[in-house]
Amino acid sequence: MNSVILTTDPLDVNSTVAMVSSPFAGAIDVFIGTVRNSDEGREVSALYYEAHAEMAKSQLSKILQETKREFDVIHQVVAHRLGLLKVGEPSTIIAVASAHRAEAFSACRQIIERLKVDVPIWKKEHFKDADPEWLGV
Amino acid sequence: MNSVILTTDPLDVNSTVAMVSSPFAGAIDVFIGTVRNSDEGREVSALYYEAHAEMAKSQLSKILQETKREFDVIHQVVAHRLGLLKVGEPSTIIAVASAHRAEAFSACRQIIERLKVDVPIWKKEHFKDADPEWLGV
Amino acid sequence: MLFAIFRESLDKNEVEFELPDGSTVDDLQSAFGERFENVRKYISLSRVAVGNEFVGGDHVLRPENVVSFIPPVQGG
Amino acid sequence: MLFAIFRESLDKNEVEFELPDGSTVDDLQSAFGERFENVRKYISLSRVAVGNEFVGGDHVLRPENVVSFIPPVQGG
Repeated sequence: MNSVILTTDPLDVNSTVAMVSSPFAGAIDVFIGTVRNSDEGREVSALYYEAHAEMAKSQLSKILQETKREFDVIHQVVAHRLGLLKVGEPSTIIAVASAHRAEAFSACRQIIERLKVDVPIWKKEHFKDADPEWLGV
Repeated sequence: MNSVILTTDPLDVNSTVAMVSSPFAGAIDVFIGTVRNSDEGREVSALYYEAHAEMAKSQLSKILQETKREFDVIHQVVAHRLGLLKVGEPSTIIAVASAHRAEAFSACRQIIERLKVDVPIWKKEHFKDADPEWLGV
Repeated sequence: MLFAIFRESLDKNEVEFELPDGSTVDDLQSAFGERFENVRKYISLSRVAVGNEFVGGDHVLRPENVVSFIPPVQGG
Repeated sequence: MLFAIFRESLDKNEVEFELPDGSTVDDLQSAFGERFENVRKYISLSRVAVGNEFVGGDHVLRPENVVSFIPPVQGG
């Protein structure tokens, strides 16, 4: 089963892991992206995430289809939070369950790498001592 | 901070992740080993884990010291459950927090690979249709 | 459709363009840059999507296409 | 100290050996295999630890050493 979640609600690791749990799984790898308190030496107070939601869901579904074709995964879920996040909060949770650990690690890594390239989600950094900035431009 | 936990209590992903969370972290990788319902075609009903507890803790601490030297990790925890586990339950949770994701993935992977080689923990498989067996001998 | 730096700089979610038949994504980007000079510098950094799919600069647009300007993505 | 297959097969957590001065881990394994023939086949698969550290076959034992027989580990 592949699941894609975009939400402004806080993400929860336990419930994300529960979505991929299976008696056939021997390994689950979970990647959690969290809001750091600094970026290139500047103090970050919060992050604002915006998405082209429909396209982001479509691209994420395609990415999960690709990892399912490439690796022997059982269930996978990718959840991304949108809106304003505080330092320390999770922005992304990816969980992949497989029979053996190599597949879970590889698929999870591939999902986050692909997400960072092809999923239309943007991040605006709010700094302690400067005006907010959209990253990457 | 490095933490090593051996316990007969059920493991909880959220509380394990909470142990490594940090405002300096941008990435957390979590590996969860879970009890599979089969092994080489035989139906598994439960697993019993036994440890040389003092040595296992010492070896796990050494492994965490090694990953800390090798990768730029912030906090890491490895928890292993002992005793009788049902299918689907987590036997191991490893969580590593770092500023960037590459280190978290690499350190987490290295910890589980080293655990599988040098940590004195043993597994007895209970089958649906056969006598229990210690694995590896 | 406009997002992130485009949406905020222009204070709009959407703009409409009328282009000659056979116009491409490149043509749209030029027209966009001419109309909105203050965001022109971001266009070369951005990709373009039609519907939910990325398309190249030589992609020929059709009147019903909903086009999105996708500045460098920053998810995760 | 005995664990897993050794502990269960011998129904003991510990056994004591008296060996000549200068005896090595290899010597202890031989003595162990002679005394407990039913687990002899597991010895070649196993490693040995003194205290919390793995040691090689040529490690010289001292009277106060607590030695553990470590069958193939299966954690995770």
